[in-house]
Amino acid sequence: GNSGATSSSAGSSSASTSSFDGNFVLGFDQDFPPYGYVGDDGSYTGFDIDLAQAVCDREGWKLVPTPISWDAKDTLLNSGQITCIWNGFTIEGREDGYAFTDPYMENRQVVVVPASSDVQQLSDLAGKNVITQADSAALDVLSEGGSQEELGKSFGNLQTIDNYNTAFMMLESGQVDAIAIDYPVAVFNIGDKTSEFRILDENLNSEHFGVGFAKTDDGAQLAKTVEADLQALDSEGTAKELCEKYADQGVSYDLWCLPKA
Amino acid sequence: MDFGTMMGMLLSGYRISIIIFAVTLVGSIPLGMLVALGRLSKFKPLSLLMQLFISVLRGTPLMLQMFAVSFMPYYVFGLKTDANFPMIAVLISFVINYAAYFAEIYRSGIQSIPRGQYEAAEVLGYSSRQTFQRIVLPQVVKRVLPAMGNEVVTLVKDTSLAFSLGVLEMFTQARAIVTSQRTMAAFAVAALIYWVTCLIIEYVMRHIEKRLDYYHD
Amino acid sequence: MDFGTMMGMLLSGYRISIIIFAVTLVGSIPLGMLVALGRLSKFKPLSLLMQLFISVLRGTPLMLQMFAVSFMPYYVFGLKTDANFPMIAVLISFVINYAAYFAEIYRSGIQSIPRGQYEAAEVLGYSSRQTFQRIVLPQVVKRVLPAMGNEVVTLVKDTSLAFSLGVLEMFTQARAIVTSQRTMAAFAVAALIYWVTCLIIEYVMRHIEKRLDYYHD
Amino acid sequence: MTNAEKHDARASRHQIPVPDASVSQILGLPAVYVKGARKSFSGREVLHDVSLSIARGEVVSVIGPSGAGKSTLLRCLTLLDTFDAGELYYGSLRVTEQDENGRASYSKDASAKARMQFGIVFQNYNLFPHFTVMRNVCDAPIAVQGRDPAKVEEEAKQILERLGLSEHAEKVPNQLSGGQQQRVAIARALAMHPKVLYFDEATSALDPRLTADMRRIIRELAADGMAIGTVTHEMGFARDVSDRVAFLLDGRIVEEGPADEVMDNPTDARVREFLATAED
Amino acid sequence: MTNAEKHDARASRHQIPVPDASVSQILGLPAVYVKGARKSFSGREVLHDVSLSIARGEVVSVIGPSGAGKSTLLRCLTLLDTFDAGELYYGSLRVTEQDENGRASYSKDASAKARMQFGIVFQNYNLFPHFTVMRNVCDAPIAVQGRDPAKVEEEAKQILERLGLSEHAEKVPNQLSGGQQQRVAIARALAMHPKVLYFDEATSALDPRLTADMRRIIRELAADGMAIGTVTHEMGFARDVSDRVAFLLDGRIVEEGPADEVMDNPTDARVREFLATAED
Ligand SMILES: Nc1ncnc2c1ncn2[C@@H]1O[C@H](COP(=O)(O)OP(=O)(O)OP(=O)(O)O)[C@@H](O)[C@H]1O
Ligand SMILES: Nc1ncnc2c1ncn2[C@@H]1O[C@H](COP(=O)(O)OP(=O)(O)OP(=O)(O)O)[C@@H](O)[C@H]1O
Ligand SMILES: [Mg+2]
Ligand SMILES: [Mg+2]
Repeated sequence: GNSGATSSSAGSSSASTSSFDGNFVLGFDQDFPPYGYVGDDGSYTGFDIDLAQAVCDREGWKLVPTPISWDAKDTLLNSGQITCIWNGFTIEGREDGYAFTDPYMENRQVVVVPASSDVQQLSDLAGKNVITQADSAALDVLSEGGSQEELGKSFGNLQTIDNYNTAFMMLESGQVDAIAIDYPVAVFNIGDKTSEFRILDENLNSEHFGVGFAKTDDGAQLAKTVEADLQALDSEGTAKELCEKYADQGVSYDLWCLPKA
Repeated sequence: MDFGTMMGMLLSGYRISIIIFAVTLVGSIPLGMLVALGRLSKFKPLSLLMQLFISVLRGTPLMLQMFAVSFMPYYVFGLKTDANFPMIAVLISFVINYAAYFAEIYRSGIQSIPRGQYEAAEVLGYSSRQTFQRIVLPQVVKRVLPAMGNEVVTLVKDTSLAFSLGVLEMFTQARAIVTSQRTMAAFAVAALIYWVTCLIIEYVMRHIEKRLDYYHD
Repeated sequence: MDFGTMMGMLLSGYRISIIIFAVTLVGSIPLGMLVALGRLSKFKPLSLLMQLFISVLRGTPLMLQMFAVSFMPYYVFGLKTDANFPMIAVLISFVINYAAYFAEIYRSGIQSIPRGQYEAAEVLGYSSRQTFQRIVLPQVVKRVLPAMGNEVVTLVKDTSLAFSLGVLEMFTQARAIVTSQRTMAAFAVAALIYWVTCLIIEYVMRHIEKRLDYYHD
Repeated sequence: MTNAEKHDARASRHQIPVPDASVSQILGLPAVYVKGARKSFSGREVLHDVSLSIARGEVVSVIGPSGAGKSTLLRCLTLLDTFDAGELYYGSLRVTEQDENGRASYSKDASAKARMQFGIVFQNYNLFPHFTVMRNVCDAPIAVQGRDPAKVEEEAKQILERLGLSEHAEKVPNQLSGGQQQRVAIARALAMHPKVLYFDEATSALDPRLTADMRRIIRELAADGMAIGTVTHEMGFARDVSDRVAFLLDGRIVEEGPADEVMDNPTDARVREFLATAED
Repeated sequence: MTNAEKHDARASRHQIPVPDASVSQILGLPAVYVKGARKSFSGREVLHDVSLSIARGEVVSVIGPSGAGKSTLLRCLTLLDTFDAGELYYGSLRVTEQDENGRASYSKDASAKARMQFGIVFQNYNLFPHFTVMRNVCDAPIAVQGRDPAKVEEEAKQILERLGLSEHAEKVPNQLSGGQQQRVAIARALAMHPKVLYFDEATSALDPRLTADMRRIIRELAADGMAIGTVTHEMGFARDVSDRVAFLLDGRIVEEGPADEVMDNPTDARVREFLATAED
């Protein structure tokens, strides 16, 4: 990399590195609404994808949203097949592995139970079967070394699944008692079935989303560029607009946390 | 994560994989034979039913079959199921699915027994059942062994599909380690464990093949 | 999402699935035969090598084989690969993997041809190559057809593994729709498409079986 | 047609008692009796109106040129194939019924009962390749007839001894020579104590000494009351072993009678011609 | 040992010129010649020091009781199995070399050359089930010998005609009767123009007329200079068709000589006994 990469302030210059050719390949898990998923028209949509589109518009990049297999995300990033992971991507616990932007969004992990459940607060979960997505932030929080390790240990069983859709079916049919999940994802999946599911008032934790790039000089430089663009989008009000667009899916501008430029 | 922890996780998953593997074999090997016999039955409706069974179970993804088994009781019959049910659903789905594959292999084996064998048995007065058990089956075993080998080896790895219902077998453990540790090492170890398992299977198969080598036709 | 959009997505994924399916068959059917012949070769090193090849490729998950093929150029040779490479890696992995399975089926078929056929050919002076092409192979085709049916039908569904390298085949499309639409409808449609595909395969297989029914031994 | 007349004349020389339900309990019925049998393969009739019977204690050989339909007749008699038309009796047991179209129909029950009455030694033996010689011989008597295993084995040993197979009792068929395999097939059939025993090419793999043995064994079995039917192309053997010979030509029995009579003085010109070439 | 002496005496009556590299171009060598051949199956020797030759134009039959080793000898002569020890020549072509342990070793090249010189009709035919009769006969001459397809087919038609198979040319083997299948096997071998033709049980599935035809055909082939080796248990056929007969007993040739001589006046007591049972 070179030292002239502090172009973050202007927000109009593109990264001038050899490996980045202006195709902004955004790796995401398409099973992760509302951040990235398949819209009703069949094209990729979601809060993070719209946000990335706005960044690319500013930079004159071409956005290439690329669904990836979560197993391959690091390999893809390191080998340059994707430019970044931008997908409700939790920073906490991953600081060492990626070149992150500053956190732009606060997120919280919550617990969903059936409306009729006798579980009212986190402590009621003792001895219950709780499920969460494999390699999710919620899982990190509840397992060894996480901030809710003790709670996790009190569960009867902490299971994982590859897809929250299945988790909700399991919850509905009685195979699990609760789901630990990102708040917006919970809202999305509950949809209009608010009479059947209930989100506990008590949060598991709060954490932050960032955009993850490869931990290289190029990656760090791109992270700075994107970070500056996000700040610009915030100041022009685009960020707020997008939050409102996805408000019914649990996104809220209250959670926007990127420090102003 | 140190190597010991990793191996601990993988082996705990391996235990589940092996249970699925073993139960599937024990269940589907005989069930497949019944399906094959139904398929070859001269009673047309039974034969067609079995043909449909085989076609649907081979023709649709095992993962979806697992979903169907797991969620049918609740969504179709309104019955609540419990935390043990996913594993049961996995086992039921695997047994039924593999029975369909095995049935096709058995069918080809049964059909490959020379007509003369059936004729000799018929004239000697063996009932169909006796002909099958004493004359046909032992010879079929020898003939289908290699094709069975393929399916059994596939089964070892198909156990990873159990994760779709939240059952944590070895591959899912490996995947969890890979994503959290950001290296493919756990996958490599898992692959090795799979391979060793398959080597054992191959060894057993070869051993049976040799034992049946005392005759040829 | 309306039904048309969903079908559009599924069918675009189906196109990819079919490409993987077709390329795999076209590549692995002959390659598997070469592997089987190597496996049966009297030249021990070749035979052992092919045995190892078959064992490793059957014994480890196809997904990991795809990872290996896909990331090898970069991680081992430092070569950057481009956006088309994942599909190429998928195709290479599938062809090699299925060749191993087919090889085992061929082997059993070749070994089941009665010794008398080889002896007659030997005395008539056929070269090994001619014996194979004119006498053995046509009879093997008839014998392995049912076992091949199992593998071909498995292949249709295995195309879903291509997603591990980001190749969007039908099943991944279905999963994405299921996630965003919160209903299993897309899975049901995908299952139906798979099943119809398998029905077509079964039909073709039965047709070939019938054509080969002009003789029996 | 002259040939048909001659045939009829010849047949009447050996009038067969026609079985009848009302006399089904009477002894002296032929052990097997077929009348007016027809059989076609894909439209081509290979058996035309064939009638034949074998009495208890009688040895009957069907001879005739290749492709005449001998094996087909035998397959139908052993219920491995079905006559298209005709009546088939085993003793008093009626195996075929005539349906409304004049075609033969077989009842499961009668077929099963009939099968307990006959045995056959196949031309290509059809031994069970996965059983030892001993097991090939003993399995059916034990499993099908429910006889005492120890006694069956004892008897099997005697049969094998008699057929010169004692030292091969624990081999599997593919370790045996052709003649040895054929003798195992004979042993297997004998162990079932059949009332009628058929041979398809009784001696095709036997050397002269074993052929002589076979002739002796067949005569002994007949003397004990067994009915024996053989299909053979060895005229010498047919003449020596048979009480009666039926000459099958293009799916018709064109000549039938005592072995010496038919073979020394055939009335049918084609039979004469056939036997002449066989002797020169 | 008296038997061995007798055997030697008999053999010397028909002195065979021992092939030798220096005279390999000289005509008059036997078409096939084997000396001192041995063969064991899992430790049990089933051929002990067997020597035999067949000259061009000569018909030689190997006879003997079941299990004597006739098929084994034939398998080794046709290179389907290997002698453990002994020398094997086809004309001037030496097929086996003796290795340092006195065991026979086969070179690939010589074996391949030898195979072009002989044909065999297998006891169980081994027809190619997926080929029609015509293709069974024509495939090898076209594919192996590279002959002109049209001419081969023309010739095949004649051979089939001669063997009475014309109407079956387009059938596949499993649609044929036993005798028909055997004749197809004969046609297949003849189409290759072998110098030596072997038959394992030449007539096992043939009726007397076809047996007579077979005898005539074999004699004609021999008259054209072909060497014919047969293994048979039909003494009549052996005597009629053969110039010379070798009697194999327990893996030894105990008697050998002109057919009439051996069969009418066997010197070996066991042969006498064997032939006696065959005749009574
Ligand atoms: N499955 C079949 N399909 C068509 N034709 C057949 C079939 N089986 C037999 N045939 C024909 O029926 C005729 C009678 O055959 P069969 O086997 O009864 O003759 P055979 O008298 O036993 O002759 P051989 O002495 O050669 O064994 C033959 O012309 C034969 O080709
Ligand atoms: N593969 C084998 N393994 C063991 N023993 C064998 C094998 N093949 C043949 N034998 C034995 O070798 C001996 C000679 O067998 P062979 O088949 O040569 O006899 P044959 O003279 O052809 O008899 P036949 O007239 O009955 O065909 C027999 O005792 C037989 O049991
Ligand atoms: Mg016949
Ligand atoms: Mg033999």
